[in-house]
Amino acid sequence: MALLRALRYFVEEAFISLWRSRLIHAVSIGTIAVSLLVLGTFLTVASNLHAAVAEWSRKIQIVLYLEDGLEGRIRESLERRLAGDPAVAGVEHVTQEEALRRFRRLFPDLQRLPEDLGENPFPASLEVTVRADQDALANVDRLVVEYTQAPGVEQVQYDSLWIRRLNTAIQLVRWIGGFLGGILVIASVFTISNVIRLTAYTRQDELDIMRLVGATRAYVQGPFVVEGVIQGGLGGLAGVGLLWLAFRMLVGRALASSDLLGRAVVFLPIQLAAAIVIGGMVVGIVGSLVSLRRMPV
Amino acid sequence: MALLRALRYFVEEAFISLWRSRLIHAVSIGTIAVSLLVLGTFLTVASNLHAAVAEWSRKIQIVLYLEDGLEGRIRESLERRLAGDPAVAGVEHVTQEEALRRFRRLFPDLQRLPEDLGENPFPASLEVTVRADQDALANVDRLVVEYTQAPGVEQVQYDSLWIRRLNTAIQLVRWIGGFLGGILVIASVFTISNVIRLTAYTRQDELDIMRLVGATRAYVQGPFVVEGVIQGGLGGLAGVGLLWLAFRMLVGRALASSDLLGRAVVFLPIQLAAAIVIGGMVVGIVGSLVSLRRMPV
Amino acid sequence: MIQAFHVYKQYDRESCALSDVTVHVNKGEFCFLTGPSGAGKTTFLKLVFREELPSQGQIIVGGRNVTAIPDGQIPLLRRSIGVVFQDFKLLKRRTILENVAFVLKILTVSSKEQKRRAFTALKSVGLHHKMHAYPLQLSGGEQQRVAIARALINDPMLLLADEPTGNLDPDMTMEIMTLFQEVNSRGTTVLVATHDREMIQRLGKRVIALEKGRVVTE
Amino acid sequence: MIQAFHVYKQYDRESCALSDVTVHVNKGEFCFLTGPSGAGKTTFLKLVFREELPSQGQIIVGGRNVTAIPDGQIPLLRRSIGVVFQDFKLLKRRTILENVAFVLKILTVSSKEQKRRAFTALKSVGLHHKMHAYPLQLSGGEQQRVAIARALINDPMLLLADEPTGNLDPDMTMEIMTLFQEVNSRGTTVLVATHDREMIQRLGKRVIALEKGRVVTE
Ligand SMILES: Nc1ncnc2c1ncn2[C@@H]1O[C@H](COP(=O)(O)OP(=O)(O)OP(=O)(O)O)[C@@H](O)[C@H]1O
Ligand SMILES: Nc1ncnc2c1ncn2[C@@H]1O[C@H](COP(=O)(O)OP(=O)(O)OP(=O)(O)O)[C@@H](O)[C@H]1O
Ligand SMILES: [Mg+2]
Ligand SMILES: [Mg+2]
Repeated sequence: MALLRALRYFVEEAFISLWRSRLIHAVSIGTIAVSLLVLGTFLTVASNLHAAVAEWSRKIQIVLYLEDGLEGRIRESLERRLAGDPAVAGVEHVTQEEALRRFRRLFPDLQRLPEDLGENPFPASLEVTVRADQDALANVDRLVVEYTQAPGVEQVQYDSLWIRRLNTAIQLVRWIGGFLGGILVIASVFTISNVIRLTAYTRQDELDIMRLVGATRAYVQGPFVVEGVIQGGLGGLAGVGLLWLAFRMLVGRALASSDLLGRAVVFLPIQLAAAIVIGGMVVGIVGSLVSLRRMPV
Repeated sequence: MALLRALRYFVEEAFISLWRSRLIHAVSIGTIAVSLLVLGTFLTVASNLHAAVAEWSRKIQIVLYLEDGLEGRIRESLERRLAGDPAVAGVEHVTQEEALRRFRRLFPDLQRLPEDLGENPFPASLEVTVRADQDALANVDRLVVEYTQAPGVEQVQYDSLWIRRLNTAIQLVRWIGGFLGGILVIASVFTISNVIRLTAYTRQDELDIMRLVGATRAYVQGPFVVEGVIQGGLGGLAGVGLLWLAFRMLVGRALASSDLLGRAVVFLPIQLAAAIVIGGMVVGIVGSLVSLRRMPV
Repeated sequence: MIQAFHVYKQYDRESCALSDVTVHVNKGEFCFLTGPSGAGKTTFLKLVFREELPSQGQIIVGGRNVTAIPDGQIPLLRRSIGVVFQDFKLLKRRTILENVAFVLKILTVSSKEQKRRAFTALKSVGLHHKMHAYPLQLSGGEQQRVAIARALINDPMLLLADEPTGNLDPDMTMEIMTLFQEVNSRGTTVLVATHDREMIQRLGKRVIALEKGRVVTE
Repeated sequence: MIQAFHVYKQYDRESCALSDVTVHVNKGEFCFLTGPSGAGKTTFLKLVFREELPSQGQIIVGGRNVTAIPDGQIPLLRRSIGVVFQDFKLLKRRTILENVAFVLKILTVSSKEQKRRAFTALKSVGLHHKMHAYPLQLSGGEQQRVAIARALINDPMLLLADEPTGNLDPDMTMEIMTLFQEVNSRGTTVLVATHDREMIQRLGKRVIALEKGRVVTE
């Protein structure tokens, strides 16, 4: 009963304090929200990039263009040889007609161009998918050299340089993301304990008076801890909410429908979003306890 | 004289206040520093990406692989026709020997492979650079179709899909950067005015007393403005300093020497770094004036 | 109730706020603590409810040695003592009813009971009609009376009042003294620090006089 | 020096802190303002140095109509008035020397001159030996004397003292009154709000008595 009353008092006091200096708390919750928003943005980008890269890696392709009018037998032996290579994940035969169809699908504006030229200009090809593992790039190099001179192969085309550049870019994003992410988690803890310290500081007189009329330390500090939890939680909610809004307005609309990134862009999984909010609350508790640590008796 | 004394008083008081509650101010300067650090990180990434993209755009290439043993006359007429095209920025003839040399340069591990195969497997080619303007991608498509059937051309290779993907990625980085950058500038203003408001709030009694013994509004507020400037400036300096350290430790070491990004990664130009610090100070002034606006007489 | 043995209190090197103070106040007694400004009256009261620790000596309050009780028990000690602070020490952001009720709130008394008793206490000092005002909306004397009401609300075993009538007019002063005597007659030990010679003379109670930190008359 | 015409002050709907107060205090006069707790003494003083504006009526101080002066001139008015606040209003984070010197600092007097005069002012209230202490390290009476020293340091044309001896012993009270009379004889108009009947009788100056916001005797 007494414990319940004390708890009710903590919550009431926390809300009174939040309401009485609502401007300052709005600003502080905003600051926390922005920190968590930035963190959330990176998590979103990172999770999407990670998925996209996984997808793209699965698509590293070498295209073997075949000589015109190649015998089916030779083509089949090529296919068999490729399929037997441990580095190869799959082989697909693209006929001249299929190549033309693809061209028409990709460039609707130029629909009639091939016909104007009078003849199907696209060669048949074998599209080789390389297994997405650590040696993928080395394997691409080896395969290219190996099949450039193979019977029936006119020309080998591959994506190696772009893939290298992309890998560099991804590595860069990971480094920056990790760096900023780490700093921002620290910044959030900083911000909350900062605000609570200042809140306690603005009420130092009151806290002294409470102790002098016989309030226990726990009783004096309780409302601050609850206030920290509420601030952290609201900041986290606001951050995730803003992130979701921004996602819908900017990224979602522009990219969700197109598949230029290789796949649909998705929001943070619900668990991660919840983790941000709960993380905010935990940080609130820790921040308030840290800031109240050195209170005298 | 009187003005000088007042100014000296402002600076003294500001430093006394900074020193008296140095912990709180360290935390607040830290918060500002982190905000500006994040902003600076984005500026660094953006300026580097921008430069890299400019560089890469200049390198959009179409490679026309030539038939083996093609007559020089036909090759030259092809070169002339290409050079006359308004979309073409340049044409370079790569001989079979040159192609082999390049391969050896790019893949030192595979030095001896071509020789093992007994014959130079690489065809001669014409490397066509497309003018880097808005229509670059459309021009690439047109040129590919136009020259696929040209006499003497065996095969046309081009980077279109990767370029599209890259462009999407760049657009994405710009959106996210602009979005986060905007929010973080606001967050910095928020943070500083927040801290100054709280500082003023913790000293409300004092400010009231000063006014009651005859201090003018300007005299009471002066130290806070100076405090804001110092906080903002220190925050900015710390942010830029941290950014520089991080740059040296993470990005600089790993990427400065390699040219996988297409060019060396560079730090913010000195003007932009100075702008961050000065921006911090301006934000400090604005933040302090905003937070002191509603003080009574 | 209060037994102080050879108590010294030194805030800084140069001077001694209290030197070799030995004082006994019996249970149920009503006595005055007097002396010129800076004599050490407030310091002595601070030692009694353990706001400060003596530099030397022992103080026993209600059978507890306050110089040696553990931190966790300090709130219990303070709850059994009502204090009227010289500078009132009211919570600026709470109404005076809440200020007075706060002493009961930390005892987790039900909020209805809190209000009832706080109202009664405010009524006894004539301020029930202002119960929803905040301290800064009151005159100096009114604030002082709120501090008095708060000190009395929980029927303390010991009442320490530091210059409780410095901001009150003579009539109100007598009313408050009558109130203190009533409380005293119900068993509370009362110790009042004051400069008001007229009041001391009129009540004719025991007087402990301090001067420069030493007891000069008992 | 002070001319108040039909002044009303209403903080809230229900009650009137001052009603129809018409008071004249001549230049060079020394007079007391008295009345029970909550009578409106502090409110009247607040109106004189423009901490508050009257709800109705006009107040002329030193020839200036303080109900109508522009915001920018308020500091000038306040600099010509020395005030001893009922709750002292000392800057907690400055030493008492700095507190007293602050009045000169805002006039951009040189810091050497500031120190010299602040020291003299503290000496006149007997606190020069504590000049490097902070207000919270002083006893109540000592803080009150610092507030008095601050009010006097700039030779104000008008001295307003709100219960300036509420925390002082009778001897110190007389010392302070002697100081006020000295200042008065040098041309400063003095208005002291107090409950201390003995002091009023002993000095035999003019008394303005308030009760429930109205002037009852002049
Ligand atoms: N926190 C402190 N730090 C340093 N000195 C202090 C502190 N508190 C009090 N003193 C000094 O101790 C002495 C006694 O102070 P105390 O407050 O006990 O006096 P007092 O008898 O209550 O005086 P008054 O009647 O003026 O209130 C004074 O000289 C005062 O300056
Ligand atoms: N800021 C305020 N808001 C509302 N009411 C106020 C405010 N200040 C004073 N009052 C009320 O106005 C009345 C007069 O107050 P004032 O402080 O002038 O009294 P006083 O004569 O100085 O009394 P004391 O001797 O107790 O100091 C009181 O009833 C008080 O409650
Ligand atoms: Mg005292
Ligand atoms: Mg008053």
